[in-house]
Amino acid sequence: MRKYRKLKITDKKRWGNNYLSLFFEDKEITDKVFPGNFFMIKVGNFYKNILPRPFSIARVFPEKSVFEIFFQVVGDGTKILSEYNEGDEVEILGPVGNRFPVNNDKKNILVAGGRGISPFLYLSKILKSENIDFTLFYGGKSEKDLMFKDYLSEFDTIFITETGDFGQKGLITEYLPEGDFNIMTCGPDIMMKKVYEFYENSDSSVFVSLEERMGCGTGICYGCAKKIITPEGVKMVRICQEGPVFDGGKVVWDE
Amino acid sequence: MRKYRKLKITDKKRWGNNYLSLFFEDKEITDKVFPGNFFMIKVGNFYKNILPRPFSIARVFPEKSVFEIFFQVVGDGTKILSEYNEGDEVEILGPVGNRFPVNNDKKNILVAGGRGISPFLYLSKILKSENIDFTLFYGGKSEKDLMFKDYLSEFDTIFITETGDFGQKGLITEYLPEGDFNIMTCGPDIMMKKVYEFYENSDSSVFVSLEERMGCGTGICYGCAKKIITPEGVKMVRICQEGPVFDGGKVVWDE
Amino acid sequence: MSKPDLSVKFGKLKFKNPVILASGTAGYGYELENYIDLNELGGFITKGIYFNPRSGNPSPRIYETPCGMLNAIGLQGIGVKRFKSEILPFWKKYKTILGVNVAGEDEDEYKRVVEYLKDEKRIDFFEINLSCPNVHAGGKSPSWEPETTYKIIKSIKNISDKPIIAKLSPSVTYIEEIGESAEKGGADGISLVNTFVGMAIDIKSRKARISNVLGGVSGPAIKPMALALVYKLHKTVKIPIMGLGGINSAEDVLEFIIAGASVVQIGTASIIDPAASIKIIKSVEKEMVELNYKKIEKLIGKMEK
Amino acid sequence: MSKPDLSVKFGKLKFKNPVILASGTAGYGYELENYIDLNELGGFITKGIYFNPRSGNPSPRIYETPCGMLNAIGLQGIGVKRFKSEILPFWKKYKTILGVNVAGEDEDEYKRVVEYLKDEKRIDFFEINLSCPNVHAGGKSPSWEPETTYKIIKSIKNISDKPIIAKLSPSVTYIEEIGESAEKGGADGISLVNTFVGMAIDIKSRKARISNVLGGVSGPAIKPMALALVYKLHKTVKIPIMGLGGINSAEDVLEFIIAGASVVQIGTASIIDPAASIKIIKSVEKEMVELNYKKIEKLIGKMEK
Ligand SMILES: Cc1cc2nc3c(=O)[nH]c(=O)nc-3n(C[C@H](O)[C@H](O)[C@H](O)COP(=O)(O)OP(=O)(O)OC[C@H]3O[C@@H](n4cnc5c(N)ncnc54)[C@H](O)[C@@H]3O)c2cc1C
Ligand SMILES: Cc1cc2nc3c(=O)[nH]c(=O)nc-3n(C[C@H](O)[C@H](O)[C@H](O)COP(=O)(O)OP(=O)(O)OC[C@H]3O[C@@H](n4cnc5c(N)ncnc54)[C@H](O)[C@@H]3O)c2cc1C
Ligand SMILES: Cc1cc2nc3c(=O)[nH]c(=O)nc-3n(C[C@H](O)[C@H](O)[C@H](O)COP(=O)(O)O)c2cc1C
Ligand SMILES: Cc1cc2nc3c(=O)[nH]c(=O)nc-3n(C[C@H](O)[C@H](O)[C@H](O)COP(=O)(O)O)c2cc1C
Ligand code: FES
Ligand code: FES
Repeated sequence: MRKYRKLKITDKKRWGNNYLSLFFEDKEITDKVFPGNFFMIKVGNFYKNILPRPFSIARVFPEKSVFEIFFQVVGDGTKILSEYNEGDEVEILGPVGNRFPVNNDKKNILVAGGRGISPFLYLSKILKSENIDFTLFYGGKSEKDLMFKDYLSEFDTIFITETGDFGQKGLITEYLPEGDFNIMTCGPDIMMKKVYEFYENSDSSVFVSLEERMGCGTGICYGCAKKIITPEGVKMVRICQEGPVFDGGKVVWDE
Repeated sequence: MRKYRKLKITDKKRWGNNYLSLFFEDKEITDKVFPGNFFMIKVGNFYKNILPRPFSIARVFPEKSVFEIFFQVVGDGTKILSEYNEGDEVEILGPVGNRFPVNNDKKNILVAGGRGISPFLYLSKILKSENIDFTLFYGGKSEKDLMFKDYLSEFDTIFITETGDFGQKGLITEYLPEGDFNIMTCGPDIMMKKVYEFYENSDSSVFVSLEERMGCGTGICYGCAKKIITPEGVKMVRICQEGPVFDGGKVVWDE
Repeated sequence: MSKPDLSVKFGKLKFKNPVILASGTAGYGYELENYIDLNELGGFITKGIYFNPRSGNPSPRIYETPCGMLNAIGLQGIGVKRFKSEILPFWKKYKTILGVNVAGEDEDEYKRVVEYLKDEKRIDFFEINLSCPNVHAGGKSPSWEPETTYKIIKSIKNISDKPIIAKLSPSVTYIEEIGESAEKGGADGISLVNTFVGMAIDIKSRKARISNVLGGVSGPAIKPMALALVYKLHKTVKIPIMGLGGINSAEDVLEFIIAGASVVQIGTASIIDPAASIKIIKSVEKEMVELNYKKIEKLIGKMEK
Repeated sequence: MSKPDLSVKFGKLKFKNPVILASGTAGYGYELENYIDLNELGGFITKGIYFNPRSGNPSPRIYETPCGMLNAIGLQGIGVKRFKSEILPFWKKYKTILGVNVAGEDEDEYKRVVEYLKDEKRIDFFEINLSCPNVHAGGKSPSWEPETTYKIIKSIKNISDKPIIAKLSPSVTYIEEIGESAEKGGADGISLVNTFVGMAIDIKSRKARISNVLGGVSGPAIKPMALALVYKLHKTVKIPIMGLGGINSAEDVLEFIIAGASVVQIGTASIIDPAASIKIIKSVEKEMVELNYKKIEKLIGKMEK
């Protein structure tokens, strides 16, 4: 049976700007997790912050059975999480959710905005090891919003900042190549929407990772549903169960 | 203004049997605290365990400005408190409440049951240093319910256990001397009641430290009131404000 | 020490233990198959269904509140046809007592749902949801009115042989009056409570935190209120009560039973941890041993002065 | 950045900031003198008083619940005579707006209390407590009935020039109806909410945790419900609202104001920390600066879609 399991934090890293990484060691998870998947994490005790929070898989080091959660402190729950230390235990459920669909026949373009980098960290490693052609576009406000620069330097990564203090200057969408690609994107809704629109009239397919406030992460509460175009029309579809990765063409963007 | 203040735990001691002591350093408190007084301690965050808990002053080491809280783990709040460690900060209000009334003209008899020893730890030291005549009777189920044996060996202490595995065997009330004394007692209601009844028809006065579930500890909520005989008849009187020490003759014992 | 007896008779139903998964907080059942053995449950109540499929409210639908949560799912559901063809077959492999939570825009729709499902052997009882705060304005629901409560239950009662449980709203002045109306209408039992009407506001955007503005509050926060309502209702009606509202521990279960519930349901706790119900069943057993209670049925409504 | 304007007009009353200490959770005032500067408060409401002294309920009177507390003090109070001779003189040294919370066993007693105190200059308004759950059976209080609410307010209204605020129970089906009755009766404002009816049981002794069996639930747990009631009432009545229920932060204060309260009251938070009100006033100011809100009055009821 799948269940919440107490995992020990084996390492912790503070990036600047309220970003942190927590590391855990668990072979069961590293064996099966794939980019796109996420975890539900109980952040505090059962009471004050009652709902578990969803976090994507970030880096994975299969040889050490280590995986990483990378997050930004935005509220109560992430605050509590940021105060845990090496050795502390956290209750984790997962991996849950679907996967980013890699395409072997087309070039894969990964587009990450801000903390949306998480799924593409491991994905880059997988694609490289399987010799699948890809480029990662990674944008943020300024240099301090771009993390993992060393790790990403091994891959074909294009950094873009709005201020231009690191990498290219401007918005990510200004640098995207035209053509027929397999696009995968994760980041603010507005960015993903623009990426989708950029390729809307091309042969490219665009896959986006949606976010919504979650209750269960197991598909039972219908709290995380968003409007998605289905064969039977627009429906409220559960992000945690049918997603979080959706075909951009099926997303009702104006919500 | 009086207020909750964050005090750092300077030391922690685990006695067996779910008893613990926490030590704090604060001259403002050690200068004015007196046996009978207590503190309100916020045990957790504001949420799950919302009400602060009352704890008596235990030992005081004025020369080091150190004071001690001695408690038994009986529920959520004391559980949380027991998990704090040296260096952690706790919010404390006090000292609040009234004092045990020492009598210079009579012999003072202190009667403690179980964790009711707290107020008499410092009181013994004060009485000894002022050369006031007293005896402490300290009873518990068995040896492991009697703490502070070294500290108390300096004073005229009579230990009593129900099992007889330490000190005298039996109930405290079997060992009390008849006569005209100033009695002060703290412990289970049933014990204090028996002590009171033992001296009811003597010239002795008996002072008892009452307990009741508390809300504020500042006298504003009327949550801690108990039936007390007042000049205007039986009234619900606030333990935290008018007590916790009351004349045993004014307590309505059959509540 | 012999095992305590957790079984409870609830009218015609016999639950092997008093812990039922509540409607809307456990999906249709299949979602939980990888998380718990559904056979270990006392019972299971499926997500509320209308006659037709229904998409529910737009997002955001949930928000966290102190010791609780706010939801306005708005009874998204697959409708009776898909329920019959997709969900009921799934349940054939389990023996757990199965309740179907029935919703309706009006009196007639409740009837049509029960009508459509009345001969389904796999269904053990119908729980009539008279209390969803997320559909009508102001959080209003049918069980806010004794008359409506009576009429809806009455109109369904004779359609089916299966027990009819009326699920009531806690956001009312006189729960006794509503409970009596359900009883008079022919209800075989009452589920109490559904969520309390609640709200939260984002002070920056000044918008409600959930799209529906008002939502339903559930979780530990509502437990003392839910318990008081069950206690009051138990003194009033003769039909048995399924008690719920914030239950998250064996202690909570026993409190509801002592207050007068015959069985209990677990809602939010199961959202937060899919295995909560099973953990709770096990610890009820342990707690009973510790307190030397032998038969849970004997505790129903057994408060001391 | 200039200081935001926290002052609020509430009918004839002008509060310098919108934070008032609630009745029964701040004593008579003198108890707090060593903890806060009472002049910094927007207002203060004294513990409920009956005409005669009253001893309240036996112990235990309080219990902790998830994110809240349960109380059944039962309106212990010193009666109007001692209130006049002992409490009002104390308040002469402070300028804070002072409300007196008025209780009564029946309509007549409310009248007698107001009658007795009507000429006291130090009293700025009367808050009529129609909503204490700890006096009548089942947690019932006068504001459970529109008719009773109307009659009591009406009977008091003309006795005194001072504003009359009706304090209502949240444990009702239609708060709109009750609020309108108070308004029709002549209330100058409404305080919402008093505590919710609740309960807790010791599963070992099977006794209620408080002597009165039922009690009132307060604290953060009730906040989402209280907020929804204030929101609904604000859409219904024209008289201003004092909002309360679980307020413990600047964010909570602003939520209530945006939902439609003109001012707020702090209850349980002040029991837990006597300085809570003052801390909250300071952080409301800070929060307003951060959100670029200049005048708190402008936020009243200003929700966005
Ligand atoms: C599938 C999925 C994967 C995610 N992966 C990551 C990740 O790898 N790293 C990371 O930093 N964040 C990730 N998030 C977002 C993360 O879950 C939220 O930031 C977190 O739950 C906020 O919790 P909090 O208690 O700190 O904030 P809260 O106080 O709960 O809220 C603060 C703000 O965050 C918003 N928020 C809260 N929960 C969510 C949510 N589930 N989705 C979107 N916004 C939310 C609130 O509306 C509010 O504006 C992911 C979200 C989803 C749905
Ligand atoms: C003036 C005063 C001084 C005290 N001094 C000490 C002390 O020095 N050391 C010590 O160990 N304990 C002391 N107590 C008792 C202590 O406050 C309680 O044991 C504590 O509050 C229990 O908290 P909890 O969260 O662990 O238990 P809870 O889960 O709140 O309750 C567990 C049990 O303790 C009882 N209880 C809870 N609060 C109180 C209370 N205020 N008074 C009596 N019983 C209560 C409950 O009814 C229950 O049976 C004192 C109490 C008072 C009133
Ligand atoms: C997300 C969510 C969805 C719900 N859906 C339904 C429903 O479809 N039908 C129903 O009768 N109750 C529904 N409820 C109410 C629960 O069944 C239960 O009555 C309520 O949550 C109180 O119990 P709890 O505090 O244990 O959650 C829902 C509750 C939540 C939180
Ligand atoms: C211990 C206690 C005593 C109270 N006494 C009174 C009272 O005398 N009169 C009254 O109108 N409300 C009384 N109340 C209700 C509070 O004023 C307030 O309406 C309620 O607690 C909700 O607010 P809160 O959640 O901020 O505490 C009392 C509440 C508590 C907790
Ligand atoms: S979070 Fe509950 S269904 Fe997705
Ligand atoms: S604890 Fe509040 S008055 Fe004593």
